[in-house]
Amino acid sequence: MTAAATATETSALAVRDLVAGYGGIEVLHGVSISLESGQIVALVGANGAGKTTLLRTISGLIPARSGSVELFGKNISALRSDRRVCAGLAQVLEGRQVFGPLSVEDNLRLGGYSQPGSSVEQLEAMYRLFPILKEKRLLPAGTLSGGQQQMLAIARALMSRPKVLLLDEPSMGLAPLLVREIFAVIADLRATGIPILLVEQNAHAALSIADHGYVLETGRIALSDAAGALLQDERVKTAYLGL
Amino acid sequence: MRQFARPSILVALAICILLPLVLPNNFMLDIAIRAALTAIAVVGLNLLMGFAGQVSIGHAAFVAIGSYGTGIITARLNWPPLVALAVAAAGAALVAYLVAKPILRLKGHMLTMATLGFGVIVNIALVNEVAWTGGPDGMSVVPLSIGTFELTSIMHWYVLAAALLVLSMVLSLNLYESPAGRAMRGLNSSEVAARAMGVDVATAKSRAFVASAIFATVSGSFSAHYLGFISPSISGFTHSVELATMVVVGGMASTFGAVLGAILLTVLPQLLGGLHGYESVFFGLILMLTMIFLPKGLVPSIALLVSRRRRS
Amino acid sequence: AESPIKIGSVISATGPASFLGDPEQKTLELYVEKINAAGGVLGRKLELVIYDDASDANKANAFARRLILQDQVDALVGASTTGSTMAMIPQIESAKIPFISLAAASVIVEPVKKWVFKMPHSDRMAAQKVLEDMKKRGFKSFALLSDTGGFGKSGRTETLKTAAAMGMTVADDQQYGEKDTDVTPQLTKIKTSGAQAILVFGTGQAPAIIARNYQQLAMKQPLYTTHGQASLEFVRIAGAAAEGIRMPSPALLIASDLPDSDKQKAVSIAYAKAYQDRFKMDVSTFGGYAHDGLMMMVDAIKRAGTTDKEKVRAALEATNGFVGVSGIYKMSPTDHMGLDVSAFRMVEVKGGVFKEVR
Amino acid sequence: MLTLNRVSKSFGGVTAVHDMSFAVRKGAVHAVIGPNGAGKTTLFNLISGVYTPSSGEILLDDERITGLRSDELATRGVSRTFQNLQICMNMTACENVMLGAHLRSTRSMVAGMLGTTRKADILLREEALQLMDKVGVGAVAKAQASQLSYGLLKRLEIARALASKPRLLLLDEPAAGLNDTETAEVTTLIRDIAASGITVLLVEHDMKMVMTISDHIVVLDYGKKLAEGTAAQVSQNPKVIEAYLGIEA
Amino acid sequence: MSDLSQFVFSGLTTGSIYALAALGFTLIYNASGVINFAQGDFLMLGGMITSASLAMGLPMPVAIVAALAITTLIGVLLYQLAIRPAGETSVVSLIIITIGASTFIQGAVQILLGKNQFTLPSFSGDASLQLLGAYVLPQSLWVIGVGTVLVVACALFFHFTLLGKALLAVAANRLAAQAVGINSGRILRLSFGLSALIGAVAGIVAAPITTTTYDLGLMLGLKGFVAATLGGLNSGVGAVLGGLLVGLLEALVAGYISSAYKDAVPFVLIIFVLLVLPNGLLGAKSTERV
Ligand SMILES: Nc1ncnc2c1ncn2[C@@H]1O[C@H](COP(=O)(O)OP(=O)(O)OP(=O)(O)O)[C@@H](O)[C@H]1O
Ligand SMILES: Nc1ncnc2c1ncn2[C@@H]1O[C@H](COP(=O)(O)OP(=O)(O)OP(=O)(O)O)[C@@H](O)[C@H]1O
Ligand SMILES: [Mg+2]
Ligand SMILES: [Mg+2]
Repeated sequence: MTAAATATETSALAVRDLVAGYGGIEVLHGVSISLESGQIVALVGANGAGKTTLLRTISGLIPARSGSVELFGKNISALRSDRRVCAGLAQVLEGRQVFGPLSVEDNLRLGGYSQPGSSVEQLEAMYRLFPILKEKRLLPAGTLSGGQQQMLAIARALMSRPKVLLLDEPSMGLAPLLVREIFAVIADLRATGIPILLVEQNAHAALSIADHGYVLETGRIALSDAAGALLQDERVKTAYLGL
Repeated sequence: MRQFARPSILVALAICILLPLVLPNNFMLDIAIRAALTAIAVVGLNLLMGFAGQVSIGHAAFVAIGSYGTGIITARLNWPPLVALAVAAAGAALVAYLVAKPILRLKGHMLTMATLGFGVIVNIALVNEVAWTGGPDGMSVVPLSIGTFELTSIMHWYVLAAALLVLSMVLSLNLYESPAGRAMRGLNSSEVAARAMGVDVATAKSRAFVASAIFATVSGSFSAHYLGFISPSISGFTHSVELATMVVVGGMASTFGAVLGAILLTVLPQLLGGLHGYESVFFGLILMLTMIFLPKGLVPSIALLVSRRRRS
Repeated sequence: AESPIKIGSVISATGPASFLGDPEQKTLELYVEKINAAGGVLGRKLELVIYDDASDANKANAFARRLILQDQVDALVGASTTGSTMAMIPQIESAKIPFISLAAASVIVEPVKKWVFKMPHSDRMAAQKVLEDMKKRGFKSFALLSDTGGFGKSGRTETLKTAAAMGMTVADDQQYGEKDTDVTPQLTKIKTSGAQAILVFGTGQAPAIIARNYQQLAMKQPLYTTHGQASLEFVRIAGAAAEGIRMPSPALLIASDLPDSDKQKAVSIAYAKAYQDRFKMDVSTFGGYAHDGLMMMVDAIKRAGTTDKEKVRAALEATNGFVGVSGIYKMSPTDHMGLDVSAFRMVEVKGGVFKEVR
Repeated sequence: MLTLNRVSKSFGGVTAVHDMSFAVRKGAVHAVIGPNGAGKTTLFNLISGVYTPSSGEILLDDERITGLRSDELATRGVSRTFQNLQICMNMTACENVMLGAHLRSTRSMVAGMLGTTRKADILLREEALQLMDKVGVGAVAKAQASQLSYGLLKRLEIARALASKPRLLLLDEPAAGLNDTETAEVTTLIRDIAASGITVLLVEHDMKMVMTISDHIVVLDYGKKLAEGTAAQVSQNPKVIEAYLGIEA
Repeated sequence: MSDLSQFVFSGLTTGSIYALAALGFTLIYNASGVINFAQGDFLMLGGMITSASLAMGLPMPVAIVAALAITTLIGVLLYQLAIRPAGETSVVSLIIITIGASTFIQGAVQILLGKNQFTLPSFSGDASLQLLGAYVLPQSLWVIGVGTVLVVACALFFHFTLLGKALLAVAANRLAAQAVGINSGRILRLSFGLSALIGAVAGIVAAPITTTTYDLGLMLGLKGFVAATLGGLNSGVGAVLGGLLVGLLEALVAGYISSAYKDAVPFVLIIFVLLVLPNGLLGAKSTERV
């Protein structure tokens, strides 16, 4: 374990010994990760490893059975998900999860639900980022194509001007051009100091942009290292990079 | 599930056989018969609601078609009861088939609303066609006779009802694990997927509808003979809702659940019978508590709890 | 002490017919208590076993079995509606238990069923009483407005028959649902139908609404209802609209106005007082039927000197001159109701109370 | 084997697919690529009968199949997976795959009730398990579908589509949600499928996969055909690079 | 002619009552997808509590406020004590809970307030007005007026406020709603409270016409459900159209066709309407894509 694995007082997000699951099934068996300001941390793992579960537990959508989540040194384990969003934690959900019957614009405005008021400029910013959304802004989000919905999901999360961003497979279903664009946006966000926890199946791209990386295997952190080092790791190469 | 189904049917059979030995009096047996006859309709409704996911709150109409079919045919035409029953079931199947095609194109609550309408229409017809049905005051029905043998003893009735119930459970359990049953359950969750796999969704739905109508008529016909009297309230909205509630309380798509739901909701009013004015309060409370603590319905929720207990 | 005499009852305490069942249940409970306080019957206490069928005939059927098979009652009084009564009859007949129904329709006792008796005046008698009164006032045609429930349906049939027999024209024949909250369309039709009077045949809450609709439409044809509305609650709900409405009713409603010579006066006043004292609400004729049913059953048991079912039944059938709040009963092997049209008084709402039309 | 003839589909004002014509050769892997919202999924929905074309015709082995329902197409050997997962969440993973074999089983409800389908069902189950092993979800066969992670569901859909033993298989973004190693597995799988004689039509944004297995590629943009050809041809096409691949490709 | 206008006014009045009942359905449906079978009982509670308060000697305005407050509280409690504890479960299970709640509420009212029929004094007297040859009660105008105000308010709420959108979002995707920071519990509580409030208002303005008993909710709930479904379930304006249509059909069928079948004929027509417009009059088409 390297230094980044151990959370410090100043960590933007510190997860300690998180245990969570569904019903009778325990999926996460004590996961600890940390995220520093201005850092991108990539989380990779096979299908069913528990990445989505981890992100959802951090954002409070799934109750943690034990362990803690700290946001900028403040323990938020007891907060409901909406309080966590208010505290600056935003998430792009896996599988898009747009509000199908609502218009694209309403979807975006709801993204800013926790920060009422400032949303107009932010809305314009999102439309600049994804012009297609502006074109479709009055249509029900459910009629968008898969990739367009993914853009909407990302834009919706950004609407709340998050202080920490959790991304669950943001590039899924996006055309290659847009994938690059998304990664550029992620890098830009880091530049503005927003720390990002990135779950990506496109592990190569994720680790290339990330500062630090974790490998999750069946609910446990199997590896934690600088992203560059992980890219060179033989186990990572065979299991996740298809090499 | 299949490995599970066979022994479980044996258990059900054993319970049916042992029950009369432990029940203290004929009244309890009477309740058991009522519950069993109702359960047949609920097992049938479960095919439509639990398997195929098409919620109907007009299903009592088919029970009524069974009851009145038998009642009217035996009384007015003097046909033997079993023939009357067959004719009633065939008639109900035909009605169901004709109604199914247009109605089942509707989805979700729209379908529910259409089935409600169907039920109301049948109810109003039964109330208003006094010459045939005896109107709101109902009509009496001759006792069941098979050949020259007249079923009057309560024990005979018990055997008949239990046998019919077990039979209907076997049919339902078999269907669950068959391609036709899977098709129904599949379209319940995703019609698009089922269609893409070659399921003719409209036909599958209307088959489920017709089958459940037949179960309901059989239940209705035998009940009519057993009770000796029928009134339009069996086709009423409340009764339809009651049947649907039995399915949900027992657990959608669970055959044993359907039976348990029927038993629970038949016995409960009897248990609450002496509460003078407090019946509805307790009935409502019990209904709510059941769904709050066993939200998936009795059987699935309990199965889940047991499996969890076992794992931990 | 000896085991109590068990009286079973199935009452529509809830559901659409609760306006019948509620006073019936209250009356039964009150009088069983009174009788027991006075020493019971044949030296034994009475025990009332009562179930609520929620106005559903199928439930009544189930509870009848329960009363017979489990509670093993000695006699049955009650079943608020004709539907419930009819649902109970097959079982009661085969179990051979004396049974007094509190429901109205003629079918209950026509044809006569060995074990079944009933208290209320038949719908046919109500129709006769009303049509006679119309005739007396010189009306030749009337409009019929009946509900689609049991009471209304069978009342409609009987009224149509009676009208034909009496040579009256039915200018319009409309129906409404028991739970309807607006009957102006039907009344609008009736208004221009040429009918000289209107008869509303129904029970429950709707007739009060009909009275108000009638007033709303500024209708002029005299309005009749039936003994289904013979209660002060009807007058209270219909308010000013009830004024002038006529209906056939048992003596109970006008008890204090009765001449002292009237045999029913004492018993009616006593019942009304007992009921009002206990429950702080107006007495209704429905409760009156329950009173008469219970008292007649007790009377028969006393006369039989036993609870032997056949003997009680025979005593019931031999009832002659039993004075109840609803009439003076005379049963016979061919008549298990024991009342004739004379048991009805024609009353009219005047100044918010019932007055007999003489 | 599949021919599209000037097929169009519009939703209100939007024309999602415009005058589309192309042909798919038997036994080959054809890919359809294009920017988001280009109309690829809509095209699949038209071919598989989820939507009816606004105009144009679709031929399957010279038979006009325009306007047929999905289930009618399934009987003609067309099977597919979905970009927006369409898994039957109320069933187990294995049952989902067995549902895929629906057309090959006795579908009569009476037979089902009488239990005469049991024997055949056991074989079907065996087959399903094998297929699930093949796509890598064998371990979760008994689990309720609602409990599976996204990537597993994605693969489960492939197994289900294969269970119908189709002649034409439509895969909508089969690699979405899979990592590079898993994608490589699926790539091999698709190759095997094609080798077994099943024609594959593929929508995918993972260019590595598309370029390595496609015999033929159609590029869509704004509902129209932008280019068509082999992987090499398409990836060199400047219009394709500009609209879709980006400069670095 | 005056017959026709009488039928129309009669239909509009009952229709407005149905519409008000339906409006509450759409509120809860929009936030949760649940059909609230206790909706009719909210109307009943409004009428019953007001008349019970009047009987206790409270002045009319106080009685009305009390009824509104208590009914709203009951709506909130229904969510808090019965719907919420059931957790993430299927819509049908929740519907069964509302059926249980309805039975419970009726049972409790019957015990606490009795089974008698009650009525409220008309707000503006009982003298009927003559409009277009029809006799119309002033109370009918109250019902129609209140209905109009409420439906406009609902439409504005859903179209122009973020809170209204949040309500829809919770129904569309509970998980995503939570992920964007919507407190779904609060939203659902709000929707139950609001629909109880609307129900109570409706019950109070309608009571002078319909009169009220503890089981009035059964009939009004049923008609409200029919109206709401006919309107498309998710649209307040649709609910109102549905309500008016049902009311008018009933009145016209009773007047012109058959009063015995007046409850059946509208159902036949409504089923035909649904066959032509499977999403109801103003229901949104499904936007699910595959
Ligand atoms: N609703 C659920 N109920 C029960 N088990 C679940 C549920 N959702 C997920 N699981 C199980 O939890 C484990 C972790 O799932 P999770 O979705 O977190 O995986 P993941 O790493 O995100 O996978 P993928 O790459 O496929 O998205 C899996 O084994 C899965 O089967
Ligand atoms: N039902 C519909 N109603 C309105 N517009 C629709 C509908 N279905 C598709 N569209 C529009 O048609 C266009 C094509 O959508 P489609 O889903 O086919 O794109 P795609 O090529 O599959 O994109 P992606 O790669 O993002 O999945 C999109 O702009 C979409 O908004
Ligand atoms: Mg995941
Ligand atoms: Mg697509």
